[in-house]
Amino acid sequence: MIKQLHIPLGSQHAALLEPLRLDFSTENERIVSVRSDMGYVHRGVEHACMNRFDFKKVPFVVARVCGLCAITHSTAAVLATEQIVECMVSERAQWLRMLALEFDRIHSHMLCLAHVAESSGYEALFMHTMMERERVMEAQEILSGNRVQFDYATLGGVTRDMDSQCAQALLAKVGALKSVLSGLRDRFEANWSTQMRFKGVGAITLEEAYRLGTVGPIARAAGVRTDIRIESSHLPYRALGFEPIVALEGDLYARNRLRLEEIAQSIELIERILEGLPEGAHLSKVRGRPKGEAMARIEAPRGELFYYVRGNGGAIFERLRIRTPTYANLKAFEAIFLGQEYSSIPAILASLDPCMSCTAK
Amino acid sequence: MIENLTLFLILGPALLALVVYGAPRRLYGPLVVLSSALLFSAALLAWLLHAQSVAIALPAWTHAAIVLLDFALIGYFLWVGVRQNHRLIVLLALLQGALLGWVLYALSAAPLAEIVVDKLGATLWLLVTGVGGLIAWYAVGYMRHESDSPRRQQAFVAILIAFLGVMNALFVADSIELFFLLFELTTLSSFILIGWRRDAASRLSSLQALWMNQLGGVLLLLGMGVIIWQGAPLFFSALLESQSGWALGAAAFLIAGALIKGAQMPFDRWLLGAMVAPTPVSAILHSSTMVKIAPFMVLKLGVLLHGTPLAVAVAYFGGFVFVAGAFVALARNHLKEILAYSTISLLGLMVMLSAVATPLALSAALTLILFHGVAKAMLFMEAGVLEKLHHAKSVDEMGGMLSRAPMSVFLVLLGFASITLPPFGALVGKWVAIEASAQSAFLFLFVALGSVVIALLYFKVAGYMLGKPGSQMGLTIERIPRVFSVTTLLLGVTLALSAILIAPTLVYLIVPAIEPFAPGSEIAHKGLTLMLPSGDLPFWQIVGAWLLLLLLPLAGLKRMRRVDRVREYSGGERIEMQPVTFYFPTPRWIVRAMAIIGAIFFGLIVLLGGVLWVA
Amino acid sequence: MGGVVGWLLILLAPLIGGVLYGMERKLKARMQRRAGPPLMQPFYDFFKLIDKRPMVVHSLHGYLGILHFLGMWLALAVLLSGGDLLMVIFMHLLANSFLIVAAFSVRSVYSQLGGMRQLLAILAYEPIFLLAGVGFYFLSGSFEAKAVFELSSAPLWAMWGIVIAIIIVMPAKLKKSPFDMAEAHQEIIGGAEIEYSGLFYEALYTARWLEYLFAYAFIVLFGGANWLLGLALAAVVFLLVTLVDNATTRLNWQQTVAITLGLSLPLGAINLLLIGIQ
Amino acid sequence: MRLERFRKKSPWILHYNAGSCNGCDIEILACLAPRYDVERLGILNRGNPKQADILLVTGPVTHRSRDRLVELYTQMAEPKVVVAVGSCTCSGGIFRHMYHVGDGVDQFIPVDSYVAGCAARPEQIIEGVARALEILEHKSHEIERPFQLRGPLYCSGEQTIRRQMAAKVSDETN
Repeated sequence: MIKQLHIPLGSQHAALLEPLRLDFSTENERIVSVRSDMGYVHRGVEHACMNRFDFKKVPFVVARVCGLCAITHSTAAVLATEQIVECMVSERAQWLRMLALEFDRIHSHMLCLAHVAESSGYEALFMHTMMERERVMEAQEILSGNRVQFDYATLGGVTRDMDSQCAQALLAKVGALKSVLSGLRDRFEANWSTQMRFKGVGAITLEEAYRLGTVGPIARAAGVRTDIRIESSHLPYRALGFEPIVALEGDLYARNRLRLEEIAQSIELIERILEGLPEGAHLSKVRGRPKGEAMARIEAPRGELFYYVRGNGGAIFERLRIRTPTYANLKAFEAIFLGQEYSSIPAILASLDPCMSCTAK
Repeated sequence: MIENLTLFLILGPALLALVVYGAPRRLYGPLVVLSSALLFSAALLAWLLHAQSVAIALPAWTHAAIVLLDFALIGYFLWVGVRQNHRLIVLLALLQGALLGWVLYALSAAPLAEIVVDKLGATLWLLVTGVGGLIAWYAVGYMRHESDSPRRQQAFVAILIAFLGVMNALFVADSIELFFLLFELTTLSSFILIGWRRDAASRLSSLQALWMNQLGGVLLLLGMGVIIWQGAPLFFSALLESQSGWALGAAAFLIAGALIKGAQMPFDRWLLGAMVAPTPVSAILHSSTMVKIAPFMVLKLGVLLHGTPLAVAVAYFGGFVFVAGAFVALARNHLKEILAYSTISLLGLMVMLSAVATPLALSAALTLILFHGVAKAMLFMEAGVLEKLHHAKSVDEMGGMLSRAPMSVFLVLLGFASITLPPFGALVGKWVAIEASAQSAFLFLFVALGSVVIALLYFKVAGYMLGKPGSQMGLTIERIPRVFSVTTLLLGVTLALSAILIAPTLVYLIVPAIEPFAPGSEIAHKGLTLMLPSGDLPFWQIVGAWLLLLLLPLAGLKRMRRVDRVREYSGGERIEMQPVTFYFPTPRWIVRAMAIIGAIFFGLIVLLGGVLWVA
Repeated sequence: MGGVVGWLLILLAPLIGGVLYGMERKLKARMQRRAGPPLMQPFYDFFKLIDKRPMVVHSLHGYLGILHFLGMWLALAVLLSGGDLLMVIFMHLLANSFLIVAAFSVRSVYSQLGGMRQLLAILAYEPIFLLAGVGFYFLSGSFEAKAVFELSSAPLWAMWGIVIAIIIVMPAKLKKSPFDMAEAHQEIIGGAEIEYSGLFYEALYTARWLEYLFAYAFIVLFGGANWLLGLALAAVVFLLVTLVDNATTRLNWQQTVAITLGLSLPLGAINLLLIGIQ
Repeated sequence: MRLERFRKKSPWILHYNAGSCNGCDIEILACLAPRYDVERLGILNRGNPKQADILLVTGPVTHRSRDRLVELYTQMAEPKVVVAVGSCTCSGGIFRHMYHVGDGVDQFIPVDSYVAGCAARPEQIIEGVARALEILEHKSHEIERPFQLRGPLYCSGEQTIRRQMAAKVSDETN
């Protein structure tokens, strides 16, 4: 007789960085259904941005929606707001914003990979990845002055300029990271146990990926060629010239490989940015108050981040709407979980890289 | 003295059964207790007094009675087959009749004794009357919860008691002719008792049990035919003395017949079907006594087999059943089914050890026969208690039984522990088994694998009973009718006491019984220390493990006064949790493959019998 | 072993086991390019755990933890006193059974899953250890550990297959990657030990040390009379297990049982067949 | 032997995210990594309140997570300390007075050590933990109770039943 077990995961759990609750019904350990509850971290940031904070402060407030991808939130908010206020952003500022975004992507992807390793019980790889990740954290500190919440993007440009000495230091950091990347890739891909554990696990098909509206690495790992960096023109990515990376398998293994390749790609982009950085002022003055509505799309580490702002000429936004990548991916989670072993769930969950504080805001 | 006791032990139960059946309602309970006590004291006395084998010749008229009864039984089976429109039963009954007729036709008068009371028989009497008597007593209480009329309840208990006589006779019968009759009588009683509840399921199961056991009877008759063909007397003792090939052939048929009675694969179905019957039936027929005919037969003929390909085939067959039975049991859900399959599995182990037939292996086999009998009877009785008082049959329904029925669960756990953990008898039997089977190639691999799977099985079931659903409640000591608690507790105490006294028990109970078959058993004891040729079990290990296992319930009853109580961790949430354990579905093809492998082994044994006979 | 040395070892077992565990943690950290905790860290943990306010889910659960520790010590004592190897393994099962029963007796999914997985881990390693016991019997003619220590030629050479088989299942026994599903910190947060705290967790913690000592003492047996060789082998296995722990992910229970039984059981059986032929 | 000495040497951590932006959480993770390697101080991340001595809380305590926080806190055995990591955890920070936020951990449970910063740096976190350890060494075994969302604490004789110490995680708060 088949009997279902109920295995709860969360809200506090060793495999979770953020509170979130999943209720699995399993047969033995195979998942047959899942219920999820994601709202534990709701703080009401959108509401606060529409009631309490001046529009100039909003980029700093929305950065606190999520610490992992803080810079993407503030950049997206800034890009949207700049369309409805009087402001001239220099080319250099745009390039610096891209630089910060790419650093953010690397550190986020590496954290995700480390978390996947930890969640699948591969502690040494977690340690290794976290150790290499420190280089990126240092690079971010050199660039902006802080490791995590660095409030770099602001209305009219970026908060700090960069001199050549700083550029050299950054180049050295990414160069060092580049040299260790192949070793990391070996440990993720050439190990018999990771192959057993990751291949064919947590897979999603191309058709499902389309139908469920996935974005970011999850979609790309399943073969969907989507990358907001070349789809939108808010930031001059096209000048850098690159192609989105796509994998076909859609499983955990493919997602890991995709992230590793994107890290390599981001390193390359950083090098190109640092080489071709245009001259100019890093910050320009913002005049007037937001009037009208605008939106911005940006490729956050987890996929498409969408901002919508509407101002009525007052100092406070009339409406601010954030649509985060994890929110778009949530629908696919269930499809991915079903039929998996419970023992794979922490690793799968980590590889989906959910950002609950983004989603719940 | 022994002769009188033997007569009492064989015929007494039938008389006592009549008394019990005819007794007024008020008196029948005490009468059952009294008869059980009488029978057990007789068996104990016989065991104590027994010094050497005693042969008892039966008067000539008994031959006629045996023949008459034989044909009456076969006639009854034929009638059942015709009435139930079951062609197989009709066919087998006709076959049995023809074979029996032929055997009787060719039979020359036999000058030998018909009953030989040896130490093995006397030891098995202890098991039959001790455990069987308790089960009969237990059945008095159990049947009160059935919907039967009082008369029918008394009939049920009376049949159980009468059956003890059949078993007693079976273990000392030297005449194979008599043995066949008794074998057929056990077939009859399992047919009647399995069909006791008279519903559709019972009918089907009882018919299945009937035809399979009839097949066993046919094989017995074939074995007898082989002996007659050679013109040899129809006696076990004569068979054991002849060293020629045909004797092996006959032994192969006899063993094959007994293996069916022991529900070895692929004939495991009938024992499983027996779970539709009232629980005492499972306890007495299908765990502690009747199925033991299989290892008993192999044990008895083991010396004859020793060193032949037949012994190898039987041993590997037993080993296979040990693992396969345990594996199949993993997927089962009804407690009684699980117990039944683990019985089949352990019977396989006993058959295997009996076939190995070294003194050590035979000692291990007998140890297992005895202690498994006690433990399994207790487990089945507890399954009955859980079924009747707590309305839980399947393991799923037993979730968190601990908080409702701590006493029953404790005894079930004790039963499980006694089969899987040191220092209990059955485990020591298994230990001796490995030490014994290590000498003969790879048999111990079966023992190793099988015992681990059995441990997995039992702890899985234990897990269900322990896991508490719902809110955290204290234990409520349940009220159990005294019949249930006394009978099961007696068995539990037996298990616990024999565990600490395992060394003397083995030396004084098992070794003398085995000695006549395989002299030179090297089991010895010094105080509580058990000494085997290949390794000792010092007293401190026995006492240590015993204390640990018994310290646990005692300490568990005492509440820790100065320690805080806290809620279980559940990620900060508060959830109502249902106990969980895995289930291990056995794919259909594996079950089929196991049946086929069993059938091949079985066919091989019969074939070897044929070949050896011809050669 | 046996004799005074054996009993001394038995008495000091938790001490030695603690140091062994400390060494393992240190070594693991060094392999991950970390400084790692001090060698005596397990003992610091030990004293801290004594000091915690005692807390149980229900008293039986607490007792079972202590019984697990005592049982483990008993199993170790049987081994170190030169007792019967099969009984050693059964005693070890006895010790583990307390933990499994405890795991099932609380209202926590993780604990019960842990108990179930612990059972499966036993299914994975126990037959191999029994196999080893029989292998020793083939060589020494006795099941006693004492007799193994009198073998002049190290059993290691004859029992190569069984040694490899034991090394394969060693992670399952010590709850190390890739076969540490029974503990699985990221899934079931320690499994059977999840509900223990303070003094009672300490019983499990020290039982873990004894388990280490138990496993490696079993390995020392393969050196026979040449106990230096045995110790060297144990050291190699120690390194190897730690290395593998640091280089693999955790596999799920189906994979664990399939690999351990599918790989090591035939290997050990073939080895035994060869010994039997000789 | 003074057992209190050893509290400092083997602090085990439970980390709970009570609505943080993840910034501090990833820095706590970074503490475990080889660069900062807190295990050399005996610190282990247990992920289990029953075996933890230090509760590292991040986040301003959202309404959904507050009773979970209290529940976890009450499941920790005394002596225990709480470290509030990050500005918003100390006081609500930028989230202060937002409608779904509880303005800091010390509104709910006693906090022993505050680590400011948005996000708090690994060095700061380690320092905060070290400060908390000084306090831990001098704590008694008395039961510490949450300020809010407090359930009853039953005592029968010498035995304390702390099952209801935290108020129920109820459907209304969901």
